[in-house]
Amino acid sequence: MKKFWKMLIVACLSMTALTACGNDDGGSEAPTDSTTESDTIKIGLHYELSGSTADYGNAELKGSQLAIAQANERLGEEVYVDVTYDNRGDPAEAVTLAARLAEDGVAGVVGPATSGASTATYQTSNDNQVVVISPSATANNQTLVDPSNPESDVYDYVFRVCFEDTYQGAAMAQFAFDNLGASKAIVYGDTSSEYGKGLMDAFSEHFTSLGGEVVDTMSYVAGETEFSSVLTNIAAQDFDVLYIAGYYSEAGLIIKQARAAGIDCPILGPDGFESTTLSDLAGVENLNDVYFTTAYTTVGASDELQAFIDAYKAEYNEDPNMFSALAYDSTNLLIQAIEEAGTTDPETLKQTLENIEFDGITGSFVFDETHTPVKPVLVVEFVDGVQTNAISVNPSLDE
Amino acid sequence: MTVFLQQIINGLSLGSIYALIALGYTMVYGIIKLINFAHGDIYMLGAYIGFIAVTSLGLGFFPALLAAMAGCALIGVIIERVAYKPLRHATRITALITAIGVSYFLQAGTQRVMGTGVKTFPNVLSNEVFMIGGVRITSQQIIIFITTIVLMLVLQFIVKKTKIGRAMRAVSVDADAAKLMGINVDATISYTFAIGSALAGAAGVLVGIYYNSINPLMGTLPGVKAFIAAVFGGIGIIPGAMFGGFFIGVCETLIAGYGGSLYKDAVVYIILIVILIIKPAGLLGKNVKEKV
Amino acid sequence: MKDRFKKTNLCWLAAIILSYVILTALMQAGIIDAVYETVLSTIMINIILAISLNLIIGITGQFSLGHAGFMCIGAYSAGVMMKQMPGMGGFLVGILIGFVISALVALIVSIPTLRLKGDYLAIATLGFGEIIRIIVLNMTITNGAAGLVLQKVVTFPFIFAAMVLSTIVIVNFGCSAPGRACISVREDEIASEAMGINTTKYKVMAFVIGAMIASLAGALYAGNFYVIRPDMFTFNRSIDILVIVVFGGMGSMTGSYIAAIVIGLLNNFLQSFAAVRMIIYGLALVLIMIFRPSGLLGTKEFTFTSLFNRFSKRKGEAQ
Amino acid sequence: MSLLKVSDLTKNFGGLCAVSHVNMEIEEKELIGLIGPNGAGKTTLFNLLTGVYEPSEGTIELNVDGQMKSIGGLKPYVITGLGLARTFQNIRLFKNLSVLDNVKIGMQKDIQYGVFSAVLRSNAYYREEKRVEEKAMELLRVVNLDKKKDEKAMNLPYGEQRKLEIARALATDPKILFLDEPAAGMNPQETTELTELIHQIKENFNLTIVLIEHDMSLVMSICERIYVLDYGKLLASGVPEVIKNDSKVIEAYLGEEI
Repeated sequence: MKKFWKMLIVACLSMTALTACGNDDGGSEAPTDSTTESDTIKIGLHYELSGSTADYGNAELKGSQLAIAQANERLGEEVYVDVTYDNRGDPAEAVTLAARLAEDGVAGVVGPATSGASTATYQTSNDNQVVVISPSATANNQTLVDPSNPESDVYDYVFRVCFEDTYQGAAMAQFAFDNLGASKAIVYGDTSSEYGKGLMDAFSEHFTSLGGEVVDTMSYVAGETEFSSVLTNIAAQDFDVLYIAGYYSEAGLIIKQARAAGIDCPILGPDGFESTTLSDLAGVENLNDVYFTTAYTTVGASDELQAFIDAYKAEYNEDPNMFSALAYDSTNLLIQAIEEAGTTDPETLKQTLENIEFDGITGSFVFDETHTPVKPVLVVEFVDGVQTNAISVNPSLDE
Repeated sequence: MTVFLQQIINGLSLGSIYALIALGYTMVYGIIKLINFAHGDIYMLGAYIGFIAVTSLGLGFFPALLAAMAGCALIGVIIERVAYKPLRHATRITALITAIGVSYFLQAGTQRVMGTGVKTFPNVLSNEVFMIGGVRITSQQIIIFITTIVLMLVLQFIVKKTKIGRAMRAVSVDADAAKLMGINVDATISYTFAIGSALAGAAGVLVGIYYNSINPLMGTLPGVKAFIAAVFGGIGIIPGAMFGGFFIGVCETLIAGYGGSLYKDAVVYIILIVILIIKPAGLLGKNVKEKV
Repeated sequence: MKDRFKKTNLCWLAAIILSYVILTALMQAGIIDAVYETVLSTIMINIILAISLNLIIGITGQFSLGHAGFMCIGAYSAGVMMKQMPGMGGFLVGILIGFVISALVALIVSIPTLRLKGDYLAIATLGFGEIIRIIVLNMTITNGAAGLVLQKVVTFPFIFAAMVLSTIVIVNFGCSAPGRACISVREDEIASEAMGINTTKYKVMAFVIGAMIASLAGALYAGNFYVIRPDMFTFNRSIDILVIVVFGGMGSMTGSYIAAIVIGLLNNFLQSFAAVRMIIYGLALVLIMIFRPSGLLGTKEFTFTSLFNRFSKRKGEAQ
Repeated sequence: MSLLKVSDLTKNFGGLCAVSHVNMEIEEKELIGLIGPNGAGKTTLFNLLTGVYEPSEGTIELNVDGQMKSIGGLKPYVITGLGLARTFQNIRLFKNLSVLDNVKIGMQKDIQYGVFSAVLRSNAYYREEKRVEEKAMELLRVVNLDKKKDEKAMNLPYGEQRKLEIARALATDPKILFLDEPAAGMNPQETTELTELIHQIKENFNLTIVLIEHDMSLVMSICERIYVLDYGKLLASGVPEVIKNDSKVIEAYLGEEI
């Protein structure tokens, strides 16, 4: 008898799974079940909500949801509805979800956060004529059909709001060489991510081309916490600056452990440093003589940026980071395009985006022909853990 | 030479963490032959309990350490009772899948409750730096090392000298026979989980203090490494797990320190495979041949 | 030979054709939409992975946790070749290269490690799988962590054919003399050796065949999902495959089919609860294992023979 | 020339000497008994002869096509291939497989098709499978298990499991068959049947049989020659009548009636 019940439970479990097939409208139109009238506009939020990159995905989800909520508030009614999916950071799942979002009839998709999952969705979304805005897909030539071939076509419906890796990596090399007078650098980067790797290459290449020398290149893997062994080794070498190519969660620890290992030269980094967690991890006393490239800064923050930070804190009781800010901008960009176009027709939407002038918290920009924003790079300095001093840098990339 | 010594010091601190997790692994494996994949996540929970104890309750180092150990012991026992006990007579792969399920559950649950991001563990221990002949040693490293050694000695004492330890050894050799001898097998297994999980919890707090960064997925890789350490030293053998933990820790830092940081995991696996092939029961283990 | 056209074989052939026709028709009619088409591809690739792992774990009894490594080899062989010569040609050459490399690697891996037993073997193969991934991560031709961005070249009929062929290979192998030898290794290695069976040889054989089929699945993955990256082939992937095998029942190929379908649909269904789905998935795994410890089908296999037997028995009772 | 020659065979486990300087010589078509108290080293000796253990000292030689070939330390499957087959004291059947499959696995080495034929189901596959099935059924008829061919081995009663093990060993086409306590756990009637079976297979298959047994009536009634082991050493050997009256043997068994 007992066995029968067990069988029944298992059967029920499988049945729920099977009935899911017939459930076409699956997907959590989370915030609203009241408005499904025709005048609502669906915005797909496609992020890494679980798995090892969930941190980035969740931060972006919060940024996007905030943008949608603010837009609805501004309009006084629930015009925009989010359709949220989780791809676990798995490209295969991302492909399925891209198809699903197209099926759901979204006006556009924001996300995913990581380059890998993003790339996987582009073809499907493009084929289905769904506009995709990638908040943080920074890889070089990411928006092209074949990233390894700079000559290949750009995906018509794919846009991004972040820098390309080459751009900010080169900017930091320029800054190190010109402003800091450095001639010897050590590069320490996260080789498990495209982001880290792209930055490492870009920095090294540009630094060398300026006449500097990259003394040594070291790498780590995201998720590690023990860096002191490598840093001990680095400390024993002769160099002027240390460039850390990676995100705040490791960079914070690296800075702390580097200072503990007696490395007191300037430490440089990319926009992945933009998070209050960085100073928590590194300790404010260690965040001196640290510089990073970014598109926006809290130094003399614009009113919009300050408003965003306040609203984000009020909503989620935590500080926003680079990811949430980029996602906030991406979502607002999509909303602005829809409003300027006055329609959700993909062709019109796409043309609107190509010619849009967008004033975001992460910088004001227009798109170049590869659908990548043209933004100035700022180099921001930390003094006792506080952002001070922003300098605009323009790398001379033409060789 | 100083660089080398410095790397050894770094390695021993990392190794202490592995050793503490490996102790729990080795005990649980020794007694019910289950690769408890969720063990790394219990270590993660220990870090979070310590985090809450320090930030919300304002406790100091030792109370937080004890709170994490107690909390993890409780969680370990609950997991054992709910998820593993019904499977005691199922195949080992089935039990392994269950352990993986528990692991997913703990990770995703923590992500949901505590957020997916990195949390910074507050500084509850002063961190003085001692320079000994050009080698930097911090007071935190010393505390981690000493805590690990003390906990191992306590564990060794429990297993070798107490009644419950005797019961554990008996159950690990033959659970059915132990039952016939009047040993409460279920209780003994629960004790084992409690002790093993408490050690993992302690490791969690120590990591939180040492690296001051914790996140919901921090347990996976150290969990695997700790299992390797346990296998390396000879599964079920307490000094073996300890030794394995230190060895793997030192190896990793040396490899990373001398330019092989990308290959350090690969080298750890290669060492493991070589050891298993030369000495299938681990470094300190005795080879038992199947009776024909 | 007449045996080849036995009733059961014809039944299977009919079942294969029928399911192909039905699936294609459903796709044409739009009942299986674009979403379920990709879900279907995922399920079919998972089936190939699961049955190939089942050959190693279920039939031969060797606990391997390194399957993702072989999948990785296949995916990258196909990916790299597709970069060299875009299109189907490069893909097919890639599959063949994947076969060769994965077979060689499996041979190198298996000869020392297959002396180990049970959990020790599991941890050693896990190590090898990770080593393969780390090597791929640090190679230039594979483009490191960034991975390769590829064109989609495979379509439903191709994956379906690959799935059917892999299944036939594994089932035929399992029902043959070498297959029986593998099963005897699982059942009792010592007795098997006493029966004159070179156990190492058969373990290696199963391992190599399993690895080659896994590499095929990897190639299909590369040809279907646009992107391959080393972090897609961590040991978590091996565990995902293992879950399907155990859930379906070790040694049961039909079980692997059912489990891959159920888990694929479950996963898709759980999308509606994006935020908590891994929690639910973890719980589901625990519950399923507690209530059905030997998997959905145990070691049983659905066969037409048993169906006929049951049918004729019932007929006999009726008379 | 004898069929199997064992000289000075010794096996140490750490400090323990399980088999010590044993000499044996077995002729073709003999039926040999190997007896001794528990722990005397009988099974260890079997394990040495069949390759499960490697000898510490001494040699084992087998007559292969008129040549004496040393087989000590060879892998078990190689030794089986040379014509030595065995059963196990604690039955080691392939429990989850059918009775028929158990026997088929014994015929592995004599199957004439490879993996490719298996996967492609070539004509050789069908031909060989048919032959194997027929031969396996024949062997099952010998041990009277042909009616239970589709049953799982683990579901057979104890006595039949022992018989199946014998059939499986016969399937390897052996010259010498080692039976490790074939009558253990059998009732008197089953033992009688077994005695007949042993005689029958010895004649029909042209076998040399060596058996370990505690049932003295069985040993004394069918064995032509007996070796007695005690503490790893060979205590005595000879025809049953001699052994029965050997004082050392009686002492070893301490008053046990023979």
